[in-house]
Amino acid sequence: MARTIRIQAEPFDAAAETGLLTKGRGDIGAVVAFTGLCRDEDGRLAALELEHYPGMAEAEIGRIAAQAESRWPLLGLTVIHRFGRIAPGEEIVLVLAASAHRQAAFEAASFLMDYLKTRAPFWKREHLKDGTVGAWVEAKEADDRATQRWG
Amino acid sequence: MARTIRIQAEPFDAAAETGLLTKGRGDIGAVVAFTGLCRDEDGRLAALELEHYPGMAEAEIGRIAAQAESRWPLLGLTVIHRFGRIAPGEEIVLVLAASAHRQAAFEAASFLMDYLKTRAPFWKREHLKDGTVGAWVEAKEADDRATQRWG
Amino acid sequence: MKIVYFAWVRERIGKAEEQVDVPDGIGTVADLVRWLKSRGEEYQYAFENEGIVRAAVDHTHVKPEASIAGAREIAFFPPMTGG
Amino acid sequence: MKIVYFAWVRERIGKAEEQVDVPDGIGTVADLVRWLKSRGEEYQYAFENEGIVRAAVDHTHVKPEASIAGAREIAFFPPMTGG
Repeated sequence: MARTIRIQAEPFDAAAETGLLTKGRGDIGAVVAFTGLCRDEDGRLAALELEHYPGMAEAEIGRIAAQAESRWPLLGLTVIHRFGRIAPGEEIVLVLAASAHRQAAFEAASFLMDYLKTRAPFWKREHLKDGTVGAWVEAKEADDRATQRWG
Repeated sequence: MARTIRIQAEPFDAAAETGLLTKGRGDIGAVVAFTGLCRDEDGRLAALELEHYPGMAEAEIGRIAAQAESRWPLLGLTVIHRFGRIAPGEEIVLVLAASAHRQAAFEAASFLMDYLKTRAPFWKREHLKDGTVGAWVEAKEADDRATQRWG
Repeated sequence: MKIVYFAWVRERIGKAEEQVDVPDGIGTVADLVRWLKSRGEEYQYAFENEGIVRAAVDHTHVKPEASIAGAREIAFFPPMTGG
Repeated sequence: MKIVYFAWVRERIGKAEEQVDVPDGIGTVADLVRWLKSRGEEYQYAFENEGIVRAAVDHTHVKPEASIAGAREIAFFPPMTGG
């Protein structure tokens, strides 16, 4: 199975990544692409700063991806997570899940996002429009609950 | 809310459609893109032929989209469904759902696909590699069950 | 009244659409199906299992007991397989 | 043994990483946290609510009772907010 995991500062190209998964294949019937974007929080935010743990980020996302592959009949999986300073409207994370049928692709992508939120070693800090450095974003209980539903 | 519904013979450009939804916005945190592709059914298939009911297809997808908008806090919604002859590996359908948070985007896209499968007036017929015209694709009970879970 | 047919319903009946003058007393979709079946073998074949064929009145899905009064266009087709 | 810190744990301790010689008897992550807290106020501040700070041993999430024997790199950080 085609599996791509990348941690990078640069923007990504979702269409090109999708093409890499599907090109020349006749067995893929469904691709779910999740893109996470930086919100401006009602105009308050100048940027998000994403810190990560190099080495562990790749390893942990690899373990999450392996779990997804063991739970669903996937034909391709791509996870790209950016770090560094990201402005509102810019993309933070891309998850692609390809399968013969839609249900597996939807569930795997949703599973991956829940686990990325709560298990991947990334931390977000707000930079505000007024020039000050805001707070570290707090982990949400809702994300923990979302992760727990996968058992 | 930005809502686009198109029924067309031509291929679509998922990246361009996503850009139309998200460009210049700071309130969208999540975009789920579902792409449905034509499978070759283990090499058996030369193409799928998609027949549709012009007029009703647009109307019915509009009703499905309105339901999704009333159930989830969406910030953008795009449905493009192709008709005509579609070769294996080619795209058949695109659903984009944009929201502030991922759960709404995932659920709305999944809901839309279940309803498109069982309510949108499209019919698929197989054209086989040996040159013969195969059977009309039969509706799957699994798709009806998937639709019923939305209540 | 215009009637349109799709997919294998269209193929069995042998036409994509037709204008019909529906006799008095045909009030519902189910009545219309019964009347169409009286018109020939091709209709009997298309509607041989009435539970399978779906109907729409003026671009909206309806049940067999739906009224056809005032309808401009009635459609018959197999279960949908879009998406 | 190398210890690395991230996000506000890093800020409170005032460094991103350090090499430490852990005394005998420090067998688990919880032992290590207790020992680090004995080294100064900045550590007490970082670990003031021990239940919140997460740990990883050699790039794998672990619980406080996990052994640190043979570990090359131990990390402490707040709950993750990726994705």
